[in-house]
Amino acid sequence: MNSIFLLLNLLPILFLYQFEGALHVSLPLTNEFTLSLIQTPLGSFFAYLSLISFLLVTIAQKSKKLSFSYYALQFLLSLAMLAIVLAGDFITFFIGWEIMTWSSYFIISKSNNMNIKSLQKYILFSLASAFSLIAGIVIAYSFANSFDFVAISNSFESMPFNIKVALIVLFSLSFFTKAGVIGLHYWVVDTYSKAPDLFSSILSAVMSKMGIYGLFLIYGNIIGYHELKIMFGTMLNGTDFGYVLAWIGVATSIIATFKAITQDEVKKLLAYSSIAQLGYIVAVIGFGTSYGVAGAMYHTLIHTIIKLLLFINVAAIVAQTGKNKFSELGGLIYRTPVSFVMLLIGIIGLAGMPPLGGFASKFMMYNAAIDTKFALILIGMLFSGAASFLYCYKLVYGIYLGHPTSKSLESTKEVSIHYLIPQIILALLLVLTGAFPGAFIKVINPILKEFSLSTIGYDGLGVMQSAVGNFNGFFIISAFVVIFLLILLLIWRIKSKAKNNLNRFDISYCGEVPTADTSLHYGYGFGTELYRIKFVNAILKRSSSHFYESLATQTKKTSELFSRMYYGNIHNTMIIILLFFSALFFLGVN
Amino acid sequence: MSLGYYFLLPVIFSFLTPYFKKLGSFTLRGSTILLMLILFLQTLAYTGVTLPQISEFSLKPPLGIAFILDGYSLLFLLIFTFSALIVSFYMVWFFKANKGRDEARFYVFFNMLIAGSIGMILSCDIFNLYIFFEITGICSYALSAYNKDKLGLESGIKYLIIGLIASIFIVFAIMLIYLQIGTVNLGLIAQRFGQIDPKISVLIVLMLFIGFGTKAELFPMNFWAPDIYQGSMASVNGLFSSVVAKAYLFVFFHLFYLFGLNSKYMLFVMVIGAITFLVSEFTALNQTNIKRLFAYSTLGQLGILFMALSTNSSATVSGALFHLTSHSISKLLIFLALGILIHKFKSAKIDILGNFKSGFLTIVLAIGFLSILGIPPFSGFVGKILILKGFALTQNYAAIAFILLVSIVEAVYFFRLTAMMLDKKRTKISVPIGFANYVVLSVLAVLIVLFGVYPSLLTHYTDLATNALLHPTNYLNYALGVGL
Amino acid sequence: MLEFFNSTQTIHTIIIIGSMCLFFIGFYGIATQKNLVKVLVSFDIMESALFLFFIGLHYQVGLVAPIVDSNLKTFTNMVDPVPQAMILTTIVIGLAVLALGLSFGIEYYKLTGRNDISKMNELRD
Amino acid sequence: MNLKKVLPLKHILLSILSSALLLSVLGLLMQVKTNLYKNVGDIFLNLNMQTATANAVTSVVTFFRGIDTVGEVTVLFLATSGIALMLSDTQRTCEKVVKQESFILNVGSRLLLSVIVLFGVYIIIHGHLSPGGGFQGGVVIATAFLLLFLANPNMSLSHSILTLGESLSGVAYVLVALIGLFKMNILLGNFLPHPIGEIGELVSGGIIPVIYILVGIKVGSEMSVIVEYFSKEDYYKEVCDA
Repeated sequence: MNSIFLLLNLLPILFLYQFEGALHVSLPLTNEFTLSLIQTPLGSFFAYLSLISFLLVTIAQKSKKLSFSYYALQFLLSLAMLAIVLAGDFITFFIGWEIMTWSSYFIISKSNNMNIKSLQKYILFSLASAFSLIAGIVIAYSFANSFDFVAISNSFESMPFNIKVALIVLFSLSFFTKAGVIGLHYWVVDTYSKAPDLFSSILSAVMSKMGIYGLFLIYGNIIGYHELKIMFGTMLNGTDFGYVLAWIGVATSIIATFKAITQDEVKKLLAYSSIAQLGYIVAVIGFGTSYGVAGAMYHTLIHTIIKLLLFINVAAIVAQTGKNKFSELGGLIYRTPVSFVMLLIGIIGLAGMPPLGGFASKFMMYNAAIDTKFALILIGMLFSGAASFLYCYKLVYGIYLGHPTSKSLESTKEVSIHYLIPQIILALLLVLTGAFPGAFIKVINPILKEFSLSTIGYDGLGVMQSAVGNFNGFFIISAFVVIFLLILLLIWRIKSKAKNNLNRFDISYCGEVPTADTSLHYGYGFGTELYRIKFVNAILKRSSSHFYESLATQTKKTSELFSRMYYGNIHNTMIIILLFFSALFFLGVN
Repeated sequence: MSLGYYFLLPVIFSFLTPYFKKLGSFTLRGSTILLMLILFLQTLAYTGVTLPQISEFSLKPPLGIAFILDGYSLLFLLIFTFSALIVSFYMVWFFKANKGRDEARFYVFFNMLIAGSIGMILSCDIFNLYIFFEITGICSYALSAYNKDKLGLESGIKYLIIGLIASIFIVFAIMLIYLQIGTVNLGLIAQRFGQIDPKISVLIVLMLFIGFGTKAELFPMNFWAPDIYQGSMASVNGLFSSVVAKAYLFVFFHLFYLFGLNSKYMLFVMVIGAITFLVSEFTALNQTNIKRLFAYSTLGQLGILFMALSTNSSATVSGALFHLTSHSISKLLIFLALGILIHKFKSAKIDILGNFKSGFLTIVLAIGFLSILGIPPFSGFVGKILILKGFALTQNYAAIAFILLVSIVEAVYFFRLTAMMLDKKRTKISVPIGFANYVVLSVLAVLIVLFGVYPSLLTHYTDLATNALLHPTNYLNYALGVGL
Repeated sequence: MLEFFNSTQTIHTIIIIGSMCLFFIGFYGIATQKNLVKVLVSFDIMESALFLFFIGLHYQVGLVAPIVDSNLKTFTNMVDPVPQAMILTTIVIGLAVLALGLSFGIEYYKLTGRNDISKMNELRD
Repeated sequence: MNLKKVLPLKHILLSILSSALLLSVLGLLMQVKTNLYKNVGDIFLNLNMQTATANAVTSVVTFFRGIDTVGEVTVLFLATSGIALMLSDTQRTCEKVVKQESFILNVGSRLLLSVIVLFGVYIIIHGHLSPGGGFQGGVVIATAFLLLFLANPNMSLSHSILTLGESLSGVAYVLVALIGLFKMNILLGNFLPHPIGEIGELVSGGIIPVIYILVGIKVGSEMSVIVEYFSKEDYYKEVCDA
C-alpha cells in the first residue's frame, strides 16, 4: 500500500516538472465558472515544497500499518494543496481549500487520541477560515465580475476604500486562522498534538504554509505591495500596513514562544513553536520590501524542513516508547543516537543558530527589519528568537538528555529506518540551505519579479547580499564544520579518559539517596520558573480559550432559548399562526 | 404524451392497488416501481422538447383547466419523479425488513403524494391547485400516521390540524379571487391582479402567504414541522423534505412572481426566510433526536431558499434552484440512510445511532452532510456559491455575511454527527444493508458528486427554470390560451 | 319593507355579516378549544361560513338556478354555476379531511385516552 | 363560581381579537366592489348549450372543471384508505361479540333500504337533469347503509364488492378521460354523441351522465365504507371496554 502511494505521490512532482512553469489549463465547470491552473513562480515554490514534504512523510509512514482510506485521503490532500497553489482563479483556490479542510479532517479523525471536542475545534476554525475566504471572494467578484486572479487584481484599484479594507480583513482573517496567528490559534495546539503523529508534521509543515501562500497571493499578487503602499501610506522604509502586521506577527511569536516553554507534551511544544515561527513570517510579509518577502519566503522553506524533521523525529520516539510527555521521557541519547543527532540539527535550525539554514532565514528577516528601520519590531523578533532557545533546549533535554524516567525507556532501541531516511534527507537539506543561500535567492528572484519588487543580488550559490553586507553561508558553514570537528576531537579525547557508564543513582542530593521512583528528570518542571517573571506570567495566564468557550456557551444558550419555542404544543402553534395572520392583517391592510 | 398522465396514471394505479395486493407483494412493489419509472422516463423525454408544453382538460384555457409544463416546473418534475423512483426502490427493502405492514395502503398514499405534488406544480388553475394541495395534504397526514403508534398518530393529527388551517386560508383567498376577478385561471389572475382594490389584494396575498407559508414551513408558522418529522418514518421524511416541502415552495414562488408581488414583498419574504434560517439552525444544535435534527436542517435550508428565491435576480434565483435540487438529493440520501440505521437500532436517538459500523453508510452520510454544508466538490457547494455570487452581484453583503455566519452554526451539528460516526471509542455494531439500498444510496451519492464536479448537467435546467420563473410571459400566454 | 330585503345589496350585506360572524366564531373556536373534536368542528364551522359567503355573494335578485327544464329553455338569467361546483368540491374535500381527522383522533384516543390537543406533546424538543 | 375558570383571560383576549378581525374584515368586504370582470361562470352558461346538459352545475362539475372532480374523487378515496388504515380490525385483539338486535328495527330498516337506495340511484342518474348528482346520490345511498348499521350492529358489508365498485368506477372514470384524449385529442373530451336537441332527456349530454354515474358508484361505496368503519368503531369500543 505504502509503495503504491509513494509512487502516486511522485506523479504530481513529475507532472509539475514536466511543465517547467508553462502549465496553463482551464476547465469550464459551468457557464460562469472555469477551473484554471496556472504555474507561477510563487505557486511552484509552494507546490514543490508541499509535494516533497508529502513524499518524505509517506516514506516515514512505511513503518506504520495504515489503511487504504488514510493514504487515499492523504493523496487527495496533496492534490488539494496542489490545486490551491496552482490555482489561477478563486473558485479553484476555494475548492482546493475546502477539500484540504475536509480530507485533513477525516485523516485527523483516524487518530486514537482524538476526541469530538478537538475535532470540532479544528473543523469549525477551518470552516470559519473558509467562509471568511468565500465572503472575500464573492465580494471581490461583485466588482470584478470574474473569479480570475488577474481580473480581480486589475479591478482592485477601482474598488471603494471600505471594500478594499473589508477584502483585506476577510482574506487576512482566513489565512491567519490557517497559519495560527495569536487569537486565532485556538485550534492549532489541540489539533497538532492529537492528530496522528506523522500527520502532525504535514499539518505544521505544509498545511499552515497554505495560509502563508494565501497571504503572499493576496498581498503580493492580487493587491500588490505597491497598492498597499498607496492605500495605507508609508512609514519609515516600509508600509503602515506592514507595521501593523509586523506587530501582530511579533506578538504571536513572543506569546507562543513563552507558551511553548511551559508545555509538557512534546507535540504541544512543537505546535506552539510552529505558531511562533509562523509569527515571524507574518511579521515580515507585509513590509513590502524585497528583503521582507525574501525573508518570509526563506523562513517558510526552513520552517517546513525543520518542522517535518522534528515532527517525524518525535513521531518515531513516540512510536518507539509509547510516551509523548517530557516528564515521561529522557535519557534516550545512548539508546537512539541517530535520532538524537537529527533532533540536534533540527533545533539548531529552529533556534536560528548559525551555521544552518535557520540562521540564514532569520538573518534575512532581521535584515528586512533593519532595512525598513522598524527597530521595535527587530527588538521584538530578537527577543522572541532568544527566548526560543529555551524551548529548543527543553526539546532536546527532555527527550534525549538527563536520565530515563522509567525502566522501559532503558531498553529502547533505535527507531525504524523508515523514520530515519526522511530525517537524514531533511537534515542534509537544512545544511544545504544554510550553505547555499545564494541558490535560494536565485529561486526567489522570479517571485520578487512577480510581485514587481526589486531583485536581490547574489554572488555565486554561497553568498547572498543584504542591507547590512553580504552573507556567505558557505564560508560560515565550512568554518563551523572545522570548529565542530576540532571540538568533537577534544571531547573524544577527554571522554576516553572519563569514567564511562554511570549508574543513574550514582548521585545524592542533600544527603538523600534517590530511590527507583524518584524523578531525576527535570524536563517536567522546565519553564515553571518563568511564571515568576511578571511579564511572562501575564502572557502565560491568559488564553483565548476563555473567549471561544464562552462563545460556545452563548451559542448553546441561544439554541436552548430558540428550542423552547418548539415545545410541541399544536394548540399554541395554531394560535401563533392566527396571531401572525392578525398582526400582518392589521399592519398590511389597514 | 400528455401531461395529464402525471396525475391520471398514479390515480389508476392507486385505484387498482387492492387488486395488485391480491396478486402478491411482488406485483404491488413492482407496479409502483414501474409507475415511477414511467413517470421519470416521461419527464426525461420532456427535457428534449420545446417548452412550455400544455395539455388541456375538456376545454382550452383560459376557460378550462390545463397542465402547463415550463422550465420552472420541469426542474421540479425531474426532482419529484426521481425522488419517487428512488424511494419506491427503497421501500422494497423496507417492506422486506418490516413484515406485516399494510403495504398496499402505503403505496396508495405514496403514489398519490407524488401525483398531488406534481399536480400542484403543473396546474394552471388555482382551484385545481388547491385540490392537488389537499391530495398531497391527505397523503402526508396518512403517511405520517402510518405507523399507528402514539408518535405517528400524534404527528398525523398535528399535521392535519395545520393542513386545515392552511386550507381554510387558501380557500378564502381563492373565493376572494373569484369574487374579484371572476376566474380561477392563473393567467387571468396574473393579468388582472394589479387592477383590483389594493386592500383586497393585500388580503388575498396575506391569506395565500399564510396558507402556503404554513405548509412551506416558514418561521413563525413552522413550530409543527419538527414534530411531524419526528413522528414519521425516515423514508416518509425523505419525501417530505425533498418533494412535499419543495412543492409548496414551488407554488409559493410561482404565485409570487406570477402575480407580480416581487417588488412589493421581496424584503418581507427575505427577512422571513432569514429568520427561519437563523432560528432553525440554532435550534438544531440542541437536538437529541436525529429525525428532529434533520427536520430543523430542512427548515434552515428552506430559509436560505426563501431568501434567495425572493431576490428577483436571475443569478441568485438560479443558484437557489441549484441549491434546492442538491438539497433534495442530499436530504433524501440522508433520510434513507438513517432509515436503515433506525430500523437496526429501533431508536432515533443520536447517541445510540452513532454506534453503527458500516464504511459504506459512513461515506454516503458524510457525502450528504458535506453537500448540505456546501463544501466542494459536492453539489451543495455549487448551489451555495451561486447564491452567494448572486447576492454579491446585487451588492447584498448583509445577506452573504448572514448566510455564512449561520452556516458555521450549521457546521457545528453536522460535524458533531460526523465525528460521532468516526469516533473509534464507541462500541460498534455492524448494520446489514440490503442490496437494493446499496444501489439506491450509491446512485444518490454519485449524483451529488457528479453535480458537484460537473454542474453544467444541472445548470442547464436551473437556467431554464430561472428564466421561466422570472419572466413568465410564455407561461402566461399558454395559460391565457394565446397563440395556441 | 320587503322590497328593501329583496334587493341584492341587502342580501349580500346580510350574507357577508352572517357568514363572517360564523367564520370568526370558528376562528375563536380553533384558537380556544383544545378538544380535538371541537377543533375539527370549529374548522367545519369556518368552512361552512366560507361556503355560505361564496354561494351567497353569487346570488342576485332575479336569477334562478342554472338548470333548464320545460319552462326554461335557455341559459340566461341564471346564477353562476362555477361557485356551486367549486363549493361542491370543497365540501367533499372538507368531509374527507374531517373524517380522516376523526379516525386519527379515535385511534389516538384508544392508545392514550386523551383527546386534548394541547397535551399531545410527546413530540417536542 | 370562578369566573377565571369559565372564561380565562386568554379566551377573552382571543374573543376580542376575533371580534376586531371580524369588524375589520367586514369593513373591508362591505366597501369593496365585486364583479369587476365577467365571471367565467357566465361564459360557461353560454357554452353550456353545447354540452346538451340541462343542469349547468353538473356540466361544470363533470366537464368544464372535470379534472377537479377526478381529484375530488381521489381525495375521498384517499380519506377512505386512511380511515381503513386507521380503523381496520386486522390488529384488534378483542373478539367480536354478537350484540342483541331488534327485530322490528332490522326489518324496518331493510324495507327502507331499498327505497333509500332507489332514491339515491334516481338522484345519480338524473344528475345532469335536475339538482343533485353523483356526490349527493352517493351520500344518500351511504345513509341507507348507515340506517342499517344503526338498526343492526352485527351487520357487515361485503368489502370485496365495495372495493370492486370503488376501484372499477374510479378506473372507468379515468379511462373515460383517457378515451377523450385519444378520440378528441383533449383529456376528458366529450366523445359520446351529445346532440343539442336532446337536452332535457335522460340520455343526453354525452359522457356527463356516464361520469356522474361512475362518481355516484364510487362515492356511494366509499361513503358506505366510511360509515361502516365509524359505526363499527363504537361497537368495538363497547366490547373492548367491557
